[in-house]
Amino acid sequence: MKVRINGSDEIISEKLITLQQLIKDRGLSPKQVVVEVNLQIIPWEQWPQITLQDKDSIEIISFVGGG
Amino acid sequence: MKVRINGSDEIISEKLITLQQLIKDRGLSPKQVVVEVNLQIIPWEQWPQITLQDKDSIEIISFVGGG
Amino acid sequence: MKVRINGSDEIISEKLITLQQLIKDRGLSPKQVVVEVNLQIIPWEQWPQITLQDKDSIEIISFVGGG
Amino acid sequence: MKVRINGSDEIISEKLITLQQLIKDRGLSPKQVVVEVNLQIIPWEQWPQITLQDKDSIEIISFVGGG
Amino acid sequence: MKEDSLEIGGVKINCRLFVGTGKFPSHQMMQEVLLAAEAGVTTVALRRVDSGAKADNILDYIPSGCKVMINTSGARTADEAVRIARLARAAGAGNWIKIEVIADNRYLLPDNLETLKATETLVKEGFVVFPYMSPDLSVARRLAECGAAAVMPLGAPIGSNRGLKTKELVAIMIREIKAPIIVDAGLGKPSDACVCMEMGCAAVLVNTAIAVSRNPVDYARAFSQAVQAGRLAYLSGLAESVDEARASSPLTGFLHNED
Amino acid sequence: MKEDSLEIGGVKINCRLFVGTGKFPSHQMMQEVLLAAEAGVTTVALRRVDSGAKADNILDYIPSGCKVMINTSGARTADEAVRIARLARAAGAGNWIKIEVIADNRYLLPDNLETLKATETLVKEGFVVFPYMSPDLSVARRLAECGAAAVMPLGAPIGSNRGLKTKELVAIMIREIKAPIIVDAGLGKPSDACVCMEMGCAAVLVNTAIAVSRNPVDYARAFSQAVQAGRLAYLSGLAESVDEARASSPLTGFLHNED
Amino acid sequence: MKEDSLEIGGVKINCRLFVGTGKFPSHQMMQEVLLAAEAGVTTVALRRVDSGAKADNILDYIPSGCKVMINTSGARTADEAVRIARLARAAGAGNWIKIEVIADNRYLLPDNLETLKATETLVKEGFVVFPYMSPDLSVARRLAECGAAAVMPLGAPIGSNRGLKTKELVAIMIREIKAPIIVDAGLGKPSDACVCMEMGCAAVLVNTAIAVSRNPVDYARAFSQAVQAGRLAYLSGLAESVDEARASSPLTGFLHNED
Amino acid sequence: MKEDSLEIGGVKINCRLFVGTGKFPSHQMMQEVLLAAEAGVTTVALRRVDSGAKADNILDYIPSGCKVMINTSGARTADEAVRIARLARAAGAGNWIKIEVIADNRYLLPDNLETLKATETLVKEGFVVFPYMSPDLSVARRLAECGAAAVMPLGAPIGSNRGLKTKELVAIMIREIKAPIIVDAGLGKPSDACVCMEMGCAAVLVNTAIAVSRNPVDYARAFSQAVQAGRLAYLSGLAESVDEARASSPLTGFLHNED
Repeated sequence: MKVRINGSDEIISEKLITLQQLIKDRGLSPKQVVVEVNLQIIPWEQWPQITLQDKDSIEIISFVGGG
Repeated sequence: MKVRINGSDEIISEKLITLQQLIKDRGLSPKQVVVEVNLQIIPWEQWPQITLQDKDSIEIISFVGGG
Repeated sequence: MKVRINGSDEIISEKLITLQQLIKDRGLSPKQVVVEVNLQIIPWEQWPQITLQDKDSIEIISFVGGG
Repeated sequence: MKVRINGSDEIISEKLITLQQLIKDRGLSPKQVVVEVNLQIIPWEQWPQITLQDKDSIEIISFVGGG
Repeated sequence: MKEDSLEIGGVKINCRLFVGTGKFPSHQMMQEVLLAAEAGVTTVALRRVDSGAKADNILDYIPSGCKVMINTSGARTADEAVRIARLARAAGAGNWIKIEVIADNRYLLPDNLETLKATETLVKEGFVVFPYMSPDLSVARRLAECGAAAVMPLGAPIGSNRGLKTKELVAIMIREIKAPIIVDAGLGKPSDACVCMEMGCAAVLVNTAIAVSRNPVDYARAFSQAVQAGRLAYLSGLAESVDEARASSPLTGFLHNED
Repeated sequence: MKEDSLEIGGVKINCRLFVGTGKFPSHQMMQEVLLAAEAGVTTVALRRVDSGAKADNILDYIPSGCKVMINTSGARTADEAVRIARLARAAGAGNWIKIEVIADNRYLLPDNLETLKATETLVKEGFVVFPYMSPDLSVARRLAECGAAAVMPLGAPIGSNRGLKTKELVAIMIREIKAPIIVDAGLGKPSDACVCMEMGCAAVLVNTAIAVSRNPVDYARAFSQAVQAGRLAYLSGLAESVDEARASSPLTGFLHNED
Repeated sequence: MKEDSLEIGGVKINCRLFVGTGKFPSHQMMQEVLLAAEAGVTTVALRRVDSGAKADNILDYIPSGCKVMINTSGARTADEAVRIARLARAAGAGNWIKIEVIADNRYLLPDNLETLKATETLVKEGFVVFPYMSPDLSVARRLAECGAAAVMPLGAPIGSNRGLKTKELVAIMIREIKAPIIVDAGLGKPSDACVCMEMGCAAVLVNTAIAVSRNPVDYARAFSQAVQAGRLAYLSGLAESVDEARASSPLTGFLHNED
Repeated sequence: MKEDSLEIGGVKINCRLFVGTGKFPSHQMMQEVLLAAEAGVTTVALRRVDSGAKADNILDYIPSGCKVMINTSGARTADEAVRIARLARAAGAGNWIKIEVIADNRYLLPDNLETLKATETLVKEGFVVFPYMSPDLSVARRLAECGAAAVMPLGAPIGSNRGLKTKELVAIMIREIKAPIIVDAGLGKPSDACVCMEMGCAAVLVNTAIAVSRNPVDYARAFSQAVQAGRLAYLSGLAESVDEARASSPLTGFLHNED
């Protein structure tokens, strides 16, 4: 399955993977990031229910210092 | 007949008056002004053919110093 | 007797007058002023001993606001 | 004979040398320089008559660009 | 000066120095600075994150009582700015947004038209919007009319530390616009901030000058004092200047016998 | 900033804002201002008095801990200044003297040569001398060499509130002269004082701007804060400015799929 | 400097001083001024006329070789500006238009958004368009992209004679925009115009400062010389400044025996 | 402008731009520059010469009609300056002397006191004396009183090209001193010279900015035009500036039917 994460394409071997799992695999915590799938913001409560589809475009964002 | 000239209403007694005449009556020369009737610019060659209608809106404009 | 006080001449009727008396007559207190006689500064302790002479030049100065 | 020229000491072998000669030896032309001997300015007409003495202090100056 | 506190979007802000969080060597340093400055408001940005290297969240270092404003830096269009604002709110960062839409890479100057578009949209969505803009009365008036919480003209290019180079235009905005005017970007010295406040700015936003200082904490404190000084002077009424001198001491009739 | 206190003539001065006492509506108001400003030093002048109308002595209103400096205003020559200084000391006002010798009636500009002469004489007589002067490195150097406690160049004509119009020359004096440089005269706004301190002035002396303010006490407090801010910024090291912009927020790789 | 002539809309303009025709006591005086300045371009406005009192046409007083540009003063919206432009062209005044859309009554500042709209429309209709605008890089870029013949940022409010108060923003526009940058409004002294040209402006437009001068003809000539001076300096490359001194005369080894 | 020519020491000077001869790559280039600038006065220095390498005399390259003034650069005291002046006169360079006494090595600032001493001596000896000085009204007044032909305050340190950084003090000197005021040193751009002339300076002296230019001849011509422009503006009376705008075009009653 091919998805676009933060603007770059990635191949995901798993047939079934939830957003929850994806974030966890990357060592990220819900406290720390906000996730957008196909321009839809997904509240972290829903991450377990969301399974990635081929061609999904995902943004994983967090806060940094800025002026 | 009531027409609007340069933004103010005026009563014109004559039944038939051409643009040519109107300008002449005001002591203005074609060289010096440009005339707009109901937002249409009327070249001075056509002034003799244009007769004013009730409710016409006329702008008579000329050049002045400006920065 | 003619003396110069703060730059203007004054006639003093008394034959004998001390600096002490002069200051007192003007309603000034030692705390508040410093006195110069003929360019000599006179400490207030000496005022009672100093008697004015004809042509003495006296400056009576005090403090005021200044930048 | 030891003379001071433009601030530095120089030994001159000749017993008798005129200012005229000194300037000539240095390839300088009267047009171009002004000479001071022991703080006295010497007009070039007098150069032939002036013979250097031991310990004379000589300044040879010319014009340069300046602001 | 209690009674002088600034109120924006229903929030009472006690300090008129806003401090950005960019470029600090550490979250700890940034926190010390915000505390030393008693910053009333701070700004934070968003960025893509790929792995959990840096586990801690910058928001956890913002002192309580320092209001957080998310800036949309990175946005090149109104749409991108709007999208960032929504992400920020969804992430629980609240609804205060500094709109920063930049299309110019050398001077990082804001795009006033896209900024206006983003402001209109976000105000309608209930955000408290602080547009960063190039000083222009006609755009400032539109921003205020469409509900911007404040208008933030630049003093000089971001990070340039050049000071208030747009004084003439900002002064006109202060006089003509009802919304608070907050100078953002370019202020390099406390005296620059003091000048802004003396003119009647509601606040100033400073980041680079403090973050890259040899002593960020002291430099921030200096900015904070200067902002207070400028505000107090503004409220007291500035002394007007004259061409010639006016004696502050008695000059007459002293020691000159001719007098 | 305890360790930063200024020491002049063996006296430790905690506040680098000096405030003159001229032009105040009342001694009480002047006192409130000196307290609000926490002024480290104040100036007082002398004048002939003919009768005891005003019985109270201005010196009684100077807060303890505010060092008094007598200025020689009214003097037109070195001799007159010297004479005033001696009178002041005899009157128990101490030995701190601000030399002000003025020959110009329109701009009240100091006479540098007479000022230098008076300084040489009074230093020899044991006074702590603060010459008010027109900024000139060659004269400033002589003043310092002959023992002036500090050198006090003007920022602009007395009472003009025009600000630091002599920045270039004062900056050179600060760099080249070891004695403390104190800008005196012409400062109208707290930001003017802040700029002086950021440059490295040891202190500033303000009078007219405060005395004629609508709110002298608040305006004095504003000056005091601005002086602290400027000093702290100077000690921290000023941010240097650059021509172009430097991003204070992440601008790259965000929401642009082409990235 | 023949080869340096400015070419706009296919017209070769020999003098980079543009002079407006407003506020002159008479058409004759205006004509003398245009001749003395050798103005490359002049501006004229339109106004309603009710009776033929003043029979002569100002256009008859414009020297041949001085290009006429009609300004849309009086317009408050893009539509009104467009309408005025069309009237002007119909009246035989040509197709050079200065777009002036003003919504602010106190400072007469231009409305950048309406100005941009009018520019887009008039360029499409074949006019040679000179938009008067508030300096803002993002709007200037759009004006240039949509075909403005030049971009004309203000130096200060119209008629204020305050000089180039927008230097920072104008300098950035010159560096970033390909279209000619012409400073319009606010220039009061020839030195102001000289500064603009030294920076790289293509031209400057002056009216009030000259028209209200005690000696309009001489003052115009002075502006003309200053514009030439500034342009020539720009082409020669400006001298860069340094902090310290650099001797222009030999300082060493002269009269000092120790040397 | 014939009637406006400057007369000093009985000599009529037609151009108010004075140009120094230091730092030029060649005498030929210097000559071209003096011709292009139509310089009214030029300066030349003295130096020890040990051998006749460079056989030609710089004086031979000064255009006729350009008055030569010898400067005393290198002098550290009044005595040295006097000695140089006498040498110059003995060498047939005439009796016009620019007194330059410098004790400061970093900023090359003049020593006002030694300069005053040298002026007094040389005036008595019949020289036409032009003292270069640090702007100070009290010293300027003494220089004028003792017979200086003009007073030459610095604009900024020699060779710094920083412009007129001493504007406030120079403006006061112009107003208070009868002798011609000539700004010398520090002017870097033609606009700097234009500002000096607009203020009422009698002339300006420029060297480094021209000599180190990429195009000395054009840059000199630009300075010359700017000096003429500034002078003409001064004679015409400068336009005074106002805070708000004043329309230069008709704004009323046009196209707005409500009018």
